[in-house]
Amino acid sequence: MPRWTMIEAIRDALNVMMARDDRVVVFGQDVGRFGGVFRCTDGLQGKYGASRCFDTPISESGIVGVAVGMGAYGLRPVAEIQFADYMYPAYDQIVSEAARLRFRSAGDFSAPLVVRMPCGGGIFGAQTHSQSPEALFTHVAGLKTVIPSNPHDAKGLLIAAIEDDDPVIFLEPKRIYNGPFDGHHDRPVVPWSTHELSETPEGYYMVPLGEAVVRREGADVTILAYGTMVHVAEAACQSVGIDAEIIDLRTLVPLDLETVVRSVGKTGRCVIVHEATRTSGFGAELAAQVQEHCFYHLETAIVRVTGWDTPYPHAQEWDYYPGPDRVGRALTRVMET
Amino acid sequence: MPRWTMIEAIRDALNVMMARDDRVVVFGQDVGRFGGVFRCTDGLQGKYGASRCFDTPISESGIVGVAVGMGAYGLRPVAEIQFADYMYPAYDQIVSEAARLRFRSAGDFSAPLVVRMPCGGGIFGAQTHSQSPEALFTHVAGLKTVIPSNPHDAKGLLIAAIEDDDPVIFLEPKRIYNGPFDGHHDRPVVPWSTHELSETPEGYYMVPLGEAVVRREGADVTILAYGTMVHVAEAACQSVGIDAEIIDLRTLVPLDLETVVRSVGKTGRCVIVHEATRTSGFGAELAAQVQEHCFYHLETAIVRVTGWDTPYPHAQEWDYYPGPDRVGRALTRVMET
Amino acid sequence: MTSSPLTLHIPVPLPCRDGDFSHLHLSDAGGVDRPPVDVREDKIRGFAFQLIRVLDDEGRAVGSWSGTCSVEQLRSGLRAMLKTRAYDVRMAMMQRQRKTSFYMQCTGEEAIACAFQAALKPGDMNFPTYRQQGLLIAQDWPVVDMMCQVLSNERDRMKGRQLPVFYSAPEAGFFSISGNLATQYVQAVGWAMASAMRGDTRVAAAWIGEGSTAENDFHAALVFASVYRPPVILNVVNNQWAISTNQSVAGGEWTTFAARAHGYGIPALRVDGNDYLAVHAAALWAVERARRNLGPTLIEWVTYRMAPHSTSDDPSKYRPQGDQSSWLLGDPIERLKDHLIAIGAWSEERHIQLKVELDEEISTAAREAQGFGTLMEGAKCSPASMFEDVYKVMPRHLREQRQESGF
Amino acid sequence: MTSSPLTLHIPVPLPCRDGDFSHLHLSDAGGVDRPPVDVREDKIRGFAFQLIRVLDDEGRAVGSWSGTCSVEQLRSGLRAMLKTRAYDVRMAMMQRQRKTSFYMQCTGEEAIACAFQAALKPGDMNFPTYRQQGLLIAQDWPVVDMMCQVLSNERDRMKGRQLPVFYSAPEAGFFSISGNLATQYVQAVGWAMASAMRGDTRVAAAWIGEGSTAENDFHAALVFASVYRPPVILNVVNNQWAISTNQSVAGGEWTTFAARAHGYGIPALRVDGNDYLAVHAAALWAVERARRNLGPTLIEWVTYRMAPHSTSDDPSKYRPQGDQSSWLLGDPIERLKDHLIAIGAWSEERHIQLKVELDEEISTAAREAQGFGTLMEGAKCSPASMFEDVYKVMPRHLREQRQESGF
Ligand SMILES: Cc1ncc(C[n+]2csc(CCOP(=O)(O)OP(=O)(O)O)c2C)c(N)n1
Ligand SMILES: Cc1ncc(C[n+]2csc(CCOP(=O)(O)OP(=O)(O)O)c2C)c(N)n1
Ligand SMILES: [Mg+2]
Ligand SMILES: [Mg+2]
Repeated sequence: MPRWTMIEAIRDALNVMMARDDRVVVFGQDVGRFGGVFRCTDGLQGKYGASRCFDTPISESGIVGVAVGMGAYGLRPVAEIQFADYMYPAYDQIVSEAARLRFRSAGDFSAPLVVRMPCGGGIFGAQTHSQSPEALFTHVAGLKTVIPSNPHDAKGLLIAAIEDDDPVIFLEPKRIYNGPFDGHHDRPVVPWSTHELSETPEGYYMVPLGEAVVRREGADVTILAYGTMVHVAEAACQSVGIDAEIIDLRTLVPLDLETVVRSVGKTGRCVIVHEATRTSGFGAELAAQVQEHCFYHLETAIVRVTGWDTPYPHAQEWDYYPGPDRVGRALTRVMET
Repeated sequence: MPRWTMIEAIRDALNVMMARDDRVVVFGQDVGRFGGVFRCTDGLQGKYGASRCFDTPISESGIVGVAVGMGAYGLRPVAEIQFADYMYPAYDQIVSEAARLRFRSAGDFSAPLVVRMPCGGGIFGAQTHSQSPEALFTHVAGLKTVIPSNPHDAKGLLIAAIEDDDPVIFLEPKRIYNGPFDGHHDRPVVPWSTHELSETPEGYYMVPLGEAVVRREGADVTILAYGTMVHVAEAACQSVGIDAEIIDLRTLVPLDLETVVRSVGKTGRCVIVHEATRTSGFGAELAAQVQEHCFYHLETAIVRVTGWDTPYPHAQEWDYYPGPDRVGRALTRVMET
Repeated sequence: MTSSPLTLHIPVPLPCRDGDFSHLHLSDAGGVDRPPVDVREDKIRGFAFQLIRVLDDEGRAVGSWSGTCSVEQLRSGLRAMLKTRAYDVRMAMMQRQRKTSFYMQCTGEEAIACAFQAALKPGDMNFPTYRQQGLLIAQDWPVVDMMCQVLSNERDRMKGRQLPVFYSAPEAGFFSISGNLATQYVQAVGWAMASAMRGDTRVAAAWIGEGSTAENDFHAALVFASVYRPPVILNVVNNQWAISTNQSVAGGEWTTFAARAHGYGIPALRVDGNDYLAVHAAALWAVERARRNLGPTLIEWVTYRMAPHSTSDDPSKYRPQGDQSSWLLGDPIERLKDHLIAIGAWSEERHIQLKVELDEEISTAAREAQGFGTLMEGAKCSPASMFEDVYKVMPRHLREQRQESGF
Repeated sequence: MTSSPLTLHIPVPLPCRDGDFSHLHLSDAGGVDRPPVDVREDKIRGFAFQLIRVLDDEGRAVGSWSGTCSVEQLRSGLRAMLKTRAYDVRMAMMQRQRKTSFYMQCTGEEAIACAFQAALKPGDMNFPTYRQQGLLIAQDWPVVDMMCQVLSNERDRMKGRQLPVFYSAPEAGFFSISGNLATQYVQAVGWAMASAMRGDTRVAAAWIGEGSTAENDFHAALVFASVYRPPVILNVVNNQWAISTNQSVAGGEWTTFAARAHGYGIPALRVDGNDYLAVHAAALWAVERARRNLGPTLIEWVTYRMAPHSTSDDPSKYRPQGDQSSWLLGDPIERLKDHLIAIGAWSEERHIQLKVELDEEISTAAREAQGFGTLMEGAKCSPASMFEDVYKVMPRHLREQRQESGF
């Protein structure tokens, strides 16, 4: 099996689906001729032609707006928002239109589209190239929200997202595009080729939406994480030597509650990690559901380790980032109570 | 003291502040000549002139965008979004600009603006005139989010919001504009004049942002609510005869955690009520914080009573609405465990 | 350079200005020539400041835009407009009788949707606002079906979910209406792009009110239409009012809405929207351009909103006295009727007879529709259906919530 | 009406088209007359398809737009442009040396910001993008201060929060830069509205790149400027590229960006942005209009992005061969230099000497700035400061988070 970076895996998912289904079209800012600022669409225009993969004007609302129209026509648009931080102009088309079209028309029309967007910090991108807006999507009925943590899942989940008949928000943690970054920003960069989850089957396969996976089995505490934070959680477990069970949620909505409840039922402790600001982040929803379903199993309060409730700063990036130290401290604290 | 409806109280807050401070300007769709579709700005253009209170083009992003510019200039803009459901086009200006201007410019510039918007259902407004998007604001660092439940607070909070130096989202539950609606839609309409909280002091006064209030003292269970749901919670307590303590949060961010924790510490039980869809609603944040701070006081899991995770329907409005029956059932259930 | 104090310009409703109608940029009937459909955009920029009209004051059809309709087509256009008006009257009455929550009429604007629809082919797709019921009625779409939607009853194909008048009818080329203004405008462009990408022959029509052209999606639509030249007709219905604000608050004080297209290199027409013949001719022209892969056309239809904005509205609170009475382009139904009479193809008697017939048809339909329930009483869609169609397949959390709801 | 299959038009970079530059709508120097500032918009619509130029190929200043600058002003303009370029070169180098994360140059576009600033008065407010460093440098704003921002060091007045080049300088009439494109455009309109509402005399200048005119806020800005006629200059810097996409992807294939203004009844100029004299004259004209309460003006500045988009970019991946070399409007610095030499007010020797002087000045400043730290090493703002300025007064939850952070 080839070993791929996340960028290569994403590109291959698009390639596989464009070859299988001529209704799949790919577009966004700089994605056509140039192949995307992160190179995720490199070569697709050359291979499938400019009306299957093309550059768009700098208008996120336009990008998603035309995608809704194309979806209603019967195509399978895969739109790229250059950075998740720039999705706000498209938020109305996502929330008021894509998410509700099937419901409001009682199934007459639907918008089977995928909106891909790089998210998260760790690249000195400051407030406008670092955000993790997943909670702004999970609150919206009608959307599915997906966030992979490795090349294998990225390809399989993206294929599943494109095949899905509902609008899917596909968040790509840009800090792990090129390697399984675990938050130790002061250590040498590790490439994906060294990680087993860069092994990516050729051709078509799916990682179904709505299924979490246990990345590390453990008995003491459950860590709920997704995206880059899965690797940070692994690094934290290693350094504090606590036998944590790490769940990679992969899909936030619909949530794989069974896997979560089973694990917390076993460990009795729960730490939630995400990079987004804390207040009303997706960690709040996880905490609410875990306490609801595991109340009598919990030994101690659920703890959230998150980005602070501030914009993402530039020079203080690593002070903002919920890295392995902070996660480790939380684990220790949770084990002490 | 005059007894006012919520509309009159809001109008008077604007009137008081426009008279006190000539930097206060009021604008939005249909707010000038006509006085607003809910009449909240009626008479202000006549009194203060068309460059203090005026109609805008139908562009929510423009409304908030020019408000940010006016705020940076030194004015105190109070913008109206006709329905909260229509705030999405303005979301980028709210989140990326108003909320972060002070931070990103290290205090060089700020956007002291108030964005008023009627929210909530109960008027057969269907999916586009019924939404409660508060959680989409509470997740955003730099914003304050306020939602009054009665004329007295509406006036005092709006004055505080206008005086505040940060951007404030001011949500107005439209179903209680004209009376303290408690969710019993099948009973005769009750006007505000019958309710003590319609007593609204004349002239200038403030209800400080960030302070919750105990609406009803009780020993058995704490109900956290805001806006219309405060009245629904009262009705529910009455009908099931449970001695609940009802907290009207009034400001969601910054949250008055002390009042919440004090109450749950006393009752050991907590029910959260809001009209917004459940997943990632503000109830999730409340649940997360309550379990974090009151873990050892909780006798049972925190329960959320909310709108369903669907768009707000038209004909089935009362089946969607978290009315006194549903709240009552939750109270009973929580008391049984 | 002086430095006297600046002042802010605040527009006032235009018709107030001493009977000055120059902002209407009127033209005589027949005064604007019909260019070939492959004309270059820069050759017809002047069209944005003129008004294509076919019917003159004597009810004659004049000029190069005339002659696109047979007498039979004109009579069926008249019928569609009359039926639309009868439908509106009836539905507004049912709202007053509290059989539903809300209604929106298109009184005075019937020619636009009815004649436009006549220029389309099956398979073409409209992306309408809430004031294009004429698109359905002109196709003889069953009014009982429309009424059931308005009444949110058990036969409502939208399952009671949508506000009244927010129809959806894919088979009739009528896209689901959104309550959020302007969002559908750019979707129409996307649909048209898809049609072109697939080598299809179908065209799309986007609809928007002049007030809503201020919204973001109007711009996004024009940008994408400008760049990719898809087969779309960009309709702007300028009925002078947007709830309480005059078109001057949308920018109409300084130029026309047709002129918006110029900044995008998109050809624009400006048409008397109360002239059925002009509407039909202009629509045909733009549809042919689209179908021949010549790209998008923007059309400003100049008309007047005779009714209140909706049943929740009271125009006497904001419309200047005499605004409506000084309106210059008349009533589209009267004008087509006069023309048909002038050419000897119609009579006052037949007109009255047709109205009676249509009122009867609408009444029968209304009785039938009410038999399936109204919003306030009788049958409606089950509450459990509220959990359906949020996703194609209901996920676990919605199944659990449905269970929790007890429905 | 034929029904052959439709196809979608996908634009390709324009300069590729067989050396066809017709889309540049060039005009001869002096070929466009200067109208009075109170001219009606409809009288100058043609200006959107011409190009205001003062400097001819021999370096002479010709036509009615010439003569707005004294020789002294021109020399200081040349100095500002040279200093801007020297600054850019140095900062890009510092980024390559990993002293910061990122940098953006304005190479080739210096005339626009430098000459525009010279047309403003103290108190006026620019709402810039990331490519208007010239606005600061032309005012002799301390480059050490700018460098400290780029280096995110302890003297960075933005406290290390912003990406490099996202300056803010209220005292210099320079609004805080946002990373979100176009958002500031409508804010400038709001600021100008406020100025007019207060009877002030200050004007605002909005800045945007041609690619970003596709964004929503561009439209919102024009709509509000159209309706309320505030004192704002709406600048569109058309440097032909938006990261990897040519201006054709923003709609520039079919019309000019100046023409966008027509649909809003806003007068527009189209100006050779590489001609310092033309920029100054056009800016003065628009600023005077604004100051005299005559309302907004949109100006398209035609220029060329000679540098990569940013230090993260590699134009060889997308720019067609010969694109840059076939650019017709030259280098603004060379052109002003040639003019000054032609009128006997400058020489090659003085030019070289000035460049050396400025390089030296920039080097000294760079050393000083680095003394306060760089992003990767040395002093920087305390992490605790991250919790400040989120709100005016730090609320409880942020105080607690700061405590939790241990900073
Ligand atoms: C995004 C959004 N903002 C505001 C509204 C409220 N609203 C409904 S109709 C309307 C006026 C629209 O006027 P116009 O576009 O001229 O259409 P007309 O009603 O005249 O047909 C407004 C402001 C809305 N539905 N959506
Ligand atoms: C809302 C938003 N979308 C996308 C981007 C990413 N982006 C940054 S610069 C740029 C190109 C802008 O081009 P143009 O407006 O022509 O300005 P120029 O860089 O040429 O000066 C893009 C797409 C962004 N910063 N903000
Ligand atoms: Mg209108
Ligand atoms: Mg550019």
